[in-house]
Amino acid sequence: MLIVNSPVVETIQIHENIFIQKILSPEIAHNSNPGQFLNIRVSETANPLLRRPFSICDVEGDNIFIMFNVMGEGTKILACKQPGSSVDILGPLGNGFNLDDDFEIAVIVAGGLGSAPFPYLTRKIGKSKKIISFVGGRSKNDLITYSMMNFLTSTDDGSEGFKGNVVKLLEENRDKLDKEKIKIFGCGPNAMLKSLKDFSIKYDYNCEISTESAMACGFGICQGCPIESTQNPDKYLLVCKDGPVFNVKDVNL
Amino acid sequence: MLIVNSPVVETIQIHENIFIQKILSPEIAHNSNPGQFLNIRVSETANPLLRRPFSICDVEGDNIFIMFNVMGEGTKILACKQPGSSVDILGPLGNGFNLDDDFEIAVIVAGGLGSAPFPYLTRKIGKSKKIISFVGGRSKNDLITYSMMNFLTSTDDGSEGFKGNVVKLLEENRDKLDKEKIKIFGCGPNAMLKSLKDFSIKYDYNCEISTESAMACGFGICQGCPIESTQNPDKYLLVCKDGPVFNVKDVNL
Amino acid sequence: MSDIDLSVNIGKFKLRNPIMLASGTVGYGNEISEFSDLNKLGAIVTKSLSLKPRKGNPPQRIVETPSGMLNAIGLANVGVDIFLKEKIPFLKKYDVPLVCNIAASTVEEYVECTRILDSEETIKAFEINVSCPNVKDGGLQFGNDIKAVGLVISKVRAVTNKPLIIKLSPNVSYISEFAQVVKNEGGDAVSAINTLVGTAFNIITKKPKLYNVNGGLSGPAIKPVALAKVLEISRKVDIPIIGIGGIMNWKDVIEFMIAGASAIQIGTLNFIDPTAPERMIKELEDYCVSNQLNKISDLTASYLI
Amino acid sequence: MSDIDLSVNIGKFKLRNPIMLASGTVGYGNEISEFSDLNKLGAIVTKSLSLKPRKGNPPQRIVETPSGMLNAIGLANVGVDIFLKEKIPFLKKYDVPLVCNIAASTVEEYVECTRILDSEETIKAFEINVSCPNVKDGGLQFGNDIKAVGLVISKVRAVTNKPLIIKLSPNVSYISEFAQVVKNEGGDAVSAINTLVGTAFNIITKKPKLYNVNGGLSGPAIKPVALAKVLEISRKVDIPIIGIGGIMNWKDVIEFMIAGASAIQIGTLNFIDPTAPERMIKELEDYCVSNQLNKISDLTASYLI
Ligand SMILES: Cc1cc2nc3c(=O)[nH]c(=O)nc-3n(C[C@H](O)[C@H](O)[C@H](O)COP(=O)(O)OP(=O)(O)OC[C@H]3O[C@@H](n4cnc5c(N)ncnc54)[C@H](O)[C@@H]3O)c2cc1C
Ligand SMILES: Cc1cc2nc3c(=O)[nH]c(=O)nc-3n(C[C@H](O)[C@H](O)[C@H](O)COP(=O)(O)OP(=O)(O)OC[C@H]3O[C@@H](n4cnc5c(N)ncnc54)[C@H](O)[C@@H]3O)c2cc1C
Ligand SMILES: Cc1cc2nc3c(=O)[nH]c(=O)nc-3n(C[C@H](O)[C@H](O)[C@H](O)COP(=O)(O)O)c2cc1C
Ligand SMILES: Cc1cc2nc3c(=O)[nH]c(=O)nc-3n(C[C@H](O)[C@H](O)[C@H](O)COP(=O)(O)O)c2cc1C
Ligand code: FES
Ligand code: FES
Repeated sequence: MLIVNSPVVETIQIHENIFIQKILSPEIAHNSNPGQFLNIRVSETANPLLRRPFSICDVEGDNIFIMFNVMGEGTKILACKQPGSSVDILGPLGNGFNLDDDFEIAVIVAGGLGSAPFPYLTRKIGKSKKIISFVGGRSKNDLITYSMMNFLTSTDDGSEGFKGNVVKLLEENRDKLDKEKIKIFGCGPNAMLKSLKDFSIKYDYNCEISTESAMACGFGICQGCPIESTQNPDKYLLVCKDGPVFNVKDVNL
Repeated sequence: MLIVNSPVVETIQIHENIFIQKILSPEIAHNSNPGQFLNIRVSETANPLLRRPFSICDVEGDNIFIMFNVMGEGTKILACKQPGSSVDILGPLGNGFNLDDDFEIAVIVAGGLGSAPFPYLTRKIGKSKKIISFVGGRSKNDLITYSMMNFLTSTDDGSEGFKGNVVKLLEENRDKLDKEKIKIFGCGPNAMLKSLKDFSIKYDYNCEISTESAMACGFGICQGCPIESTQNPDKYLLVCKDGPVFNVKDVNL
Repeated sequence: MSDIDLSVNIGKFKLRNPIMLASGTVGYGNEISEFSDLNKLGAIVTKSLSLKPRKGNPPQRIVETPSGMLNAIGLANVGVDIFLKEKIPFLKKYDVPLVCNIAASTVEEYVECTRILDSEETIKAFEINVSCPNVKDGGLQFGNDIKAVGLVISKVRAVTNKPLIIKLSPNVSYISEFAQVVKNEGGDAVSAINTLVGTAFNIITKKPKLYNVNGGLSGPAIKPVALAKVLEISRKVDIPIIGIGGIMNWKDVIEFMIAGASAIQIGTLNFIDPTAPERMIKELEDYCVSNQLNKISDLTASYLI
Repeated sequence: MSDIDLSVNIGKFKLRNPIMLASGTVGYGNEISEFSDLNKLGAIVTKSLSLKPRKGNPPQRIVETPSGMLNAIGLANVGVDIFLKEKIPFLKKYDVPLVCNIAASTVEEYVECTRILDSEETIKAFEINVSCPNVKDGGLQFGNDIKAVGLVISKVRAVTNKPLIIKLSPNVSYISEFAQVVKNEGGDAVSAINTLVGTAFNIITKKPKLYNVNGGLSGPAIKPVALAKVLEISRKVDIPIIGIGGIMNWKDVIEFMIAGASAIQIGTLNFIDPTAPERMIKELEDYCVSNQLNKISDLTASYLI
């Protein structure tokens, strides 16, 4: 965990409302894993007050990338940052995806902006394993396949790819998924994670998901980000510290 | 009184901490007088919340100019505004200097940033009357003579010009000031305005000063900017609406 | 023409829409009329009026704080007589309900002010300010004394049949207890909230920044507190509520209505953007259209808890 | 080495400097130790501890507001036993005064917690939280009931000789009345303030954003209110005050001390910049040097009113 003021290298708009920001931050770049996140202070003023959490989207040499959509004030300020300005980064935070499990094929399942952590995961896995990606969105314009490899798409309105949600698409392609060899990596809206969980449990797949929560600190001191544990109902897990990546079996969504 | 979102044309640093900002705002440029001010919203967020008042420093065609030093958050944001960004202006506000009085020589007395309204006054008077300016500052670096004509300077530490305050400098030059023909225009810190008032009353000069006050609205609805009236002790005058320019005899400083 | 119904009832007081301008943030209406068409607004509330003119506090009266401001104006106002003579004529020209806000140091003064103003038909309702934190010589600290508040209401109620709104102080343990007293004594509605007591120091001079030492905190900083007070009243007392505190845009208006408000007042925002109130009316209409809401008043207390 | 004296006394509780970390904003110290050298700090206050572990409220627990945040954690904590077993060993390694904050639903639980913790010598003082607004099943609403607060203090006082600090609620009419009770019942100091009650609604779902409905407002938004409460206590009651509320930098620390605080606590800022507390100590020293102030404690209640 570090706090570093890091220069913005460039901010690129890749979709209507979606930006990729490249930030020079060697210390963080060299010490992070796919699935971890950063808590970014976008302004020194009292408003917006809190840092904003973003998945590490990719790492390339000394640079890190984040991918975000403009939701409110924080992301609006971020989207306006041009080379010459900087962001204050706290990170890397949380636990990333576990790549040490015994699997041969990585199955990526992303809904909407849930694509954010996967360029880095894809890069880390590299040629060591096969990757199949399933990318879903409400409609054609919401499909984010930035840096994804070997992907199939689905849209709720059928404007591109399979018509239906991304977990349905996954189910349609279950013949490609040999239970013994694959591991599923999921990220997306809560409803999608829920059906991904049902799917993985139903067919007994090894599956990790990246979760979200409102956060104040991002590193375990505020208790602001509880998530129900399946192991111990007397105690919440913390998304920021125990997650954001969990095995689907460990959390109640 | 208008509210106009106006593009910043350029922001120039003229001294260590002092900036001139050129803003394209035809409606305001064509309807303002020297001594009036603008109330500027520097950001759309809730912090800084209130507008910031600035004298109209100059007007040139469709452009207005403000001169400011970086005091706190508001002026810091303002100083960073580059061409392409804009400011939200409420103005022109208040009563400017009265140029219809019977005088032949305009005597400008400015302390520190009190120089702000005088480029415009100087321009408006133009060749119609003679102008003598007295400009004071704590030290050489605080002397602001931007667009001033025919000026003498003073510094508290003697690093440039007369050593002493600007009202002392004025007194030193009283032989140049023919009571019947001159009108004094003063702006600067409260202590300076006080001694300028004493000076003008002592020698019975016609003198107008531009005053300051903490403000919320700038146009008379908050009652936040009282100044003691000499005429009517039962009621405050409002700096924003009844001023900011007052005849020195009308207000208690 | 859309057939959205923006009108709201605050008890027997009917407004064409829920947007009111708050006391002390519009003077007596003339300056703001340059920016907003008064005829479109729900209502205007005057600066607090007292029996005699009040000079108010010496400067400094205003301090900015994070997402808020402190004011200690000290109820500077022209007094009821000059108000009737010099300010009413301007307001008569408009077709906007006028609410007279009254502040006083004694029960008798409240009654006397109300009595004098009651016969002026331009005045459509009274808002009794029992909650101004910024007057040193203010006799009783009415706002925090539940018996005094009850007494003021019953006495004022006796001299007017116009809608009687009581503006409550947030600086108490349980604001709903005060709202209950308003109901018991025959008040028609409550306004919540007035400003929070706050202060600020100049760390160089060690003096308070405000001459009055304490001031009233307003602006977006207090919105969460104001919403909680409105909700508290709404859940405990059956009385119409006018929501006030930090409203900056139409979304905030909706939020206050959901939390229990029948109408709302805009305060500090008038200083920053006096064109906002009129614009918000249009935005509320758009909201209703896109949410297929025919009557905006259906939002009041629509919280799902 | 400068010979500036940054030490302060909170009654009999002596700190090397006035910078304390506030309850609920540092967990039990381990995470923050990666950013600030705990040994440099004035003191650390634990998350509120209860007799049994508490799970806390379901999500959502956090909402950002203008220059502030609402939290409704619901006193999630490990309970006194696990605290002693699992958390104290880490804290023992540091030479920083540890203050145990205690929250309970009954007088007996307060006493029992204090009794259990009292024998642990790493714990240098107690802070009794009678003011948490975020627990639904919390039995008494102690913070707003002056008799209950008095009772808690006298009973807890009877079982410990360590410095006893009472953390007061700002959600009352007159906080100084509570401070007076603390003094009367033998408490050593007060902490002011805990969070303000606030709420926020999701205007699409019409549900409160927080599962608990209400939350506690903290951060710079509340600083003016906190300063006014500290000043009120300072002017009315002769008891040491720990100032809390929206402190973001060393200037805010000075402002709280001028207003009456002997020490201060940093809360929300820890989430945003956990390196700030350590840095502030240096900045306070610089302030003293450039203002020729030998003892920072001379600032306490140095207001000129
Ligand atoms: C672990 C984690 C990783 C994330 N990764 C990404 C990412 O890679 N790309 C991306 O675009 N977004 C990501 N998000 C969501 C992102 O943090 C929010 O979109 C962002 O904070 C919105 O800020 P804002 O000021 O623009 O919006 P506002 O709506 O103004 O935010 C207000 C408050 O709500 C919180 N908030 C709002 N939406 C969310 C959300 N979905 N999750 C958590 N908190 C929220 C903010 O932190 C802030 O405190 C992530 C969230 C978490 C918890
Ligand atoms: C009529 C008038 C004309 C002015 N003209 C100029 C000018 O031409 N150039 C210039 O540099 N400054 C001028 N000022 C002062 C200028 O408004 C302040 O320097 C500026 O508001 C500081 O804002 P900030 O956010 O940078 O500082 P902050 O200190 O963060 O400001 C905080 C608050 O205090 C108020 N404030 C701070 N200083 C002053 C002050 N001296 N007078 C009034 N309010 C203050 C601000 O409006 C704001 O609400 C003028 C003030 C008035 C009233
Ligand atoms: C400068 C100023 C003056 C005010 N004067 C009065 C007043 O005279 N009477 C009154 O009842 N409320 C007065 N108020 C309180 C407002 O009407 C309103 O209750 C409060 O500001 C909260 O709303 P806001 O956050 O939208 O400003 C005043 C507020 C401000 C900022
Ligand atoms: C997330 C969070 C959790 C808190 N938990 C506690 C707590 O357990 N006990 C307590 O006495 N105060 C608690 N507080 C209140 C703080 O200690 C402090 O009084 C308050 O936040 C005001 O200070 P600040 O504005 O600097 O944050 C909590 C505050 C926050 C923001
Ligand atoms: S965000 Fe603070 S503990 Fe998780
Ligand atoms: S600044 Fe509002 S009345 Fe003058």
